[in-house]
Amino acid sequence: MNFWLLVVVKVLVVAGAVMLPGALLVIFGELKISAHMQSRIGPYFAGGRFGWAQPLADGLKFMQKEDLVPAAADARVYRLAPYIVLISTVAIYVIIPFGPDLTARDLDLGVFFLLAVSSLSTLGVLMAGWSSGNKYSLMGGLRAAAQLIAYELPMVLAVVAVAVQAGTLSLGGIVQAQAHTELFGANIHLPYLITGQLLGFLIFTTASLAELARIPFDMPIAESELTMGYLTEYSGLRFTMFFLGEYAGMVAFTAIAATLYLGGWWLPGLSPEAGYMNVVGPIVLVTKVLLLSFLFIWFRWTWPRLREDQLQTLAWKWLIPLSLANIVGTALFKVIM
Amino acid sequence: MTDSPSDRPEAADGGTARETAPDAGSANASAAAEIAGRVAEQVGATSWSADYDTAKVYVDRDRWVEAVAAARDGGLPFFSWLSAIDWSRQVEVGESVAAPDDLEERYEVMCRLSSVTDASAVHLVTSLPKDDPTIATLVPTFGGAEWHEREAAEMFGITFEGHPHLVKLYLPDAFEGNPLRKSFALLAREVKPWPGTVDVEGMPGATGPSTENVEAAAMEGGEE
Amino acid sequence: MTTRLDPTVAMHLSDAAVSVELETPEMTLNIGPQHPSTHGVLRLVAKVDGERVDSVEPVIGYMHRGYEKLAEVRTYAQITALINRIDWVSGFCNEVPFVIAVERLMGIEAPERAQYIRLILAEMTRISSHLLFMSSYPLELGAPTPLMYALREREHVMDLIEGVTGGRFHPNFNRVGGVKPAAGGGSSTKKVVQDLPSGFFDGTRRAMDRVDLVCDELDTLVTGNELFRARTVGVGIIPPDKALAYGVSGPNLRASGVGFDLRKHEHILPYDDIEFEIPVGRNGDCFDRFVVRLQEIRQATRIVRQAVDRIPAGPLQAKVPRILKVPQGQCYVRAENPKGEMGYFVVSEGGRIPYRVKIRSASFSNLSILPWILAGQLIPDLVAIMGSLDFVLGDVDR
Amino acid sequence: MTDTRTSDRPGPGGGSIIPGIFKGMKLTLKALLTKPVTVNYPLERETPVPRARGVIALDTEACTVCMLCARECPDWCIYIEGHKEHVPPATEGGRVRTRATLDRFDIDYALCMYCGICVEVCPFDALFWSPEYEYSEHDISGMLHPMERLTDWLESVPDPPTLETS
Repeated sequence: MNFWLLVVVKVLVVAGAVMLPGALLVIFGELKISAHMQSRIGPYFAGGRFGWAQPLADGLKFMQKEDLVPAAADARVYRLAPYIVLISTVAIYVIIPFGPDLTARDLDLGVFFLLAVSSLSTLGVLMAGWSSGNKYSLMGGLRAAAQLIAYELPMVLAVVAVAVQAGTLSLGGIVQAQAHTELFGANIHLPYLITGQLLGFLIFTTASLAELARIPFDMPIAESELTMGYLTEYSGLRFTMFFLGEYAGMVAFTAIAATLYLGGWWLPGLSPEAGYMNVVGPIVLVTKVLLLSFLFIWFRWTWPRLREDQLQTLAWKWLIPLSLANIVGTALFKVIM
Repeated sequence: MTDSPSDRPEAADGGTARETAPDAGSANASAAAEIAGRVAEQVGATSWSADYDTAKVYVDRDRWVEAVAAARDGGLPFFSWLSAIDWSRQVEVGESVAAPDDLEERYEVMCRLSSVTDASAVHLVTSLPKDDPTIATLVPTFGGAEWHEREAAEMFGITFEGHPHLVKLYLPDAFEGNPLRKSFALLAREVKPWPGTVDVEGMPGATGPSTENVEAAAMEGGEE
Repeated sequence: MTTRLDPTVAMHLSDAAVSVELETPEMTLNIGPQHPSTHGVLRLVAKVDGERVDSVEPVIGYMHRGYEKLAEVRTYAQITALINRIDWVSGFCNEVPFVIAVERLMGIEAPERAQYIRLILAEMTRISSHLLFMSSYPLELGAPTPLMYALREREHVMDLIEGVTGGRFHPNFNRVGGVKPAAGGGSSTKKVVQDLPSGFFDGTRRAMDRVDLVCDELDTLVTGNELFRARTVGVGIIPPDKALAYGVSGPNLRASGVGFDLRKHEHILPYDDIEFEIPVGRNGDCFDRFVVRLQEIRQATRIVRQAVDRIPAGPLQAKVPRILKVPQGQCYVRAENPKGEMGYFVVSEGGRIPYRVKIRSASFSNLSILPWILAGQLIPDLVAIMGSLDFVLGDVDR
Repeated sequence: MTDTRTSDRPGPGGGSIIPGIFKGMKLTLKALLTKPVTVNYPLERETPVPRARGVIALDTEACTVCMLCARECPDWCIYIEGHKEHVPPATEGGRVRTRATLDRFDIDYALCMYCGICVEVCPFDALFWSPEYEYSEHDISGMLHPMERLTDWLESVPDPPTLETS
């Protein structure tokens, strides 16, 4: 098959069959879980039972709305920004392994690709904030940029430790490595969360909360301060793209966290080589993704947000030293065991 | 001594309290009189009163700022509010004064200070003539006076000399007039007639269906 | 070829490069009149340098309805209906000082049962107002869930207020000489007495238990949360002397360590018969302002429970002439509104309508400290401080 | 007066090793597992309390067109017109009595502020509060309820609540 055709098909499959349903599911989960956490019912009518079609209905509604471009906006940049954010998120999906053979593209430098691509969204956010021609948007964009840069570092450092322990940069390889963990000569086939990377996991989750701009790190959009920050001026389909990108990003980051620390598509007790893992694997991974997403939703609806300077303090004074220590610890651990 | 308007008790020597509210809280009333007397002495007031549990101390316009500062330092540190009353013979809407002929037209500016350890509180009152409604600002004495003075300025047209930012507070910049002056008519009451003036009984000789009906009914009644 | 520099010179040069002031022009940021954290239509013209606020000029008046002028063309009964809209989240508390001022001018005292009903409903209003603050303040800091918990229990309190007065926000239940004695009945087509409806006492006790429970929940969810503390402790400190000079009153003043509560000093309602404490803060920061209000809710439930136990039987209304004419006189009565000192200076010239009514509303003075306190703060703190002052725009603009 | 200094209070997390942020999470999890309290409005309805001030009902039979309500209304939102009718004497040779009859009794709910003064001042018990609340309109002119509509509300006026005995 033609190479480019294959690329297009793969992207469409990843975006249509994985990302979109995943994002919609998490959006629905957020609506429903937040409601019940607040003693409310939440969506009720759309789709008949439980309001299951609410995210779809919302999406359809947004598509019908006028696509406004403010007069003061830099129209070209303003129009482009949502695509950048969405594309950078879709690109992450390409390397997520759903089973031993279920990866759109198992890159040897998967982790490197992931970190490179995920920071692309920063660019989109900054473009959106700057081009809107709105002071709130500008401040939101700047906050987002400062925040994403600050948290890129601990995230990279946390992932480095995993790469050190696994001895590979390929995500599929990392899953395999977890399935074959050996500690002190004994076969302890457990995910890295238990075998040495607990601290790394905490750092990675914190950093991904910040990357996703979710509470307690949602200052870039902080509704009560910046009235949704860089999203202020967006409407219609372009807003939907940001919205979808946010939740698709959440699915992507939880999937990466699950792959790096929780064994990805593999569960202790299952054979990582068996053919049935191509069926069971996706289910296992999706379950882990949903559990982590639930955790993120749970945080969001319980905690208030931090302040911009407190966030920077947390990143530079705590997370980065800790993640450096984590690398050293992992390296020593690797040598000893 | 300032002018002594009709509703104010004349102070012979230092001040006397007029008879207070008939029965409600007469214990409080005497407490109010005590505070008023004490503050009047502190600030060197011309007279004071304590009607209806409301201690009022009257000071000269020239001594306004130093009187307020003296009262503050004398144990009333809490700045409650500052406002004014327009005493006017001519009232455009609403209630007129009871005895317009005895009334001396003036603006009364008052400022309420209170203690934060007990119930004592006092209104410091001064009078401004209608043709020269200016008074020194209290902003250096109490930071909180800034907004209250801006409000009084736009509502009554009083000028607070030395105020750092005497612009309109509530009203739009282009608004003309001083709404709380008695000469300011209330538009809402001008455009719509009061329903109470309409009476059921038709005026004799007036045309209209209701009158005819009444007459027709009267005719029928007479025949039977 | 590179030129070698003397190491000390190189160091000085690099220092100089770093310490060049980054020139950032000041930006004017209009916060409001339509902004989620301004609680209505308040506008702040802020001069900001990045995230730092250099100066703030509040612009108010978007909600100005001119109550003082309106009161000059209305009868006393009509004014009572109007003034519970000043601070619309604590409507009942707005009515009390006004009717008491008129009662004093007329030399009437309300019967004891009416006074107790006033006290119970005023404290319930305080609970509902504070619960609204408990809900909106964490929301401003980004936590949306306490809102629902607080409103969930507030609903029970509102139901009780509505059961007695017929209105949830605007009770219009106080009358000169007592409380609303009778109104149009049902199919009986007779005026019926508006005494407490049956089940009120039990319902009140149950609601107070629920309010206490939600206070514990809020304690866990909000005050016990390290993130909340990080946002509020030491932020927006109002020293006591500034608070007094700006006329800041109520919980905001008490959070600054001044234990002044008009319920203890002004004997307009029978608070003397009831045991309660006045929560006082120490630092005057946002956290203290929050906790003082939380503790005040607990004290208010305590007051309501006691008042319900000892409410006497008797008439609801003192003898009052049918056409209300108030003798000539001037009277100021203040009361502890949930937001602070609420007072009415009623000037009567002897007719059916007052000559002048000066309304002293708490939020107006509480908000007037904004330019002083916001200068030099960060934008997120601006939101935190503004929210912690707990103002209602209707109470600011009147 | 007791001085309960607030800042010295240890937070709920102060005494224990579990940070307060996780205690809050326990609370939200508990709420997630308990039944919501929402009343699903168009499907479920709360019954308003009998005293609820929903809409004003008019009993035209009792009204004597005395205009008291219109005069006392703070918003001047009641419009009344009427005329006097002479009622024939009940017995032969009796006096001719006059009776006031309503021609118009409109309440403009766009202006009304639901204070209830009119109901209270009515000396002939012609006005009642009904707790009915579903009468919103697409057009503001629809908020002016004419006499017929006000009379229709009469059916929904509930019995007054029984009183607390104390």
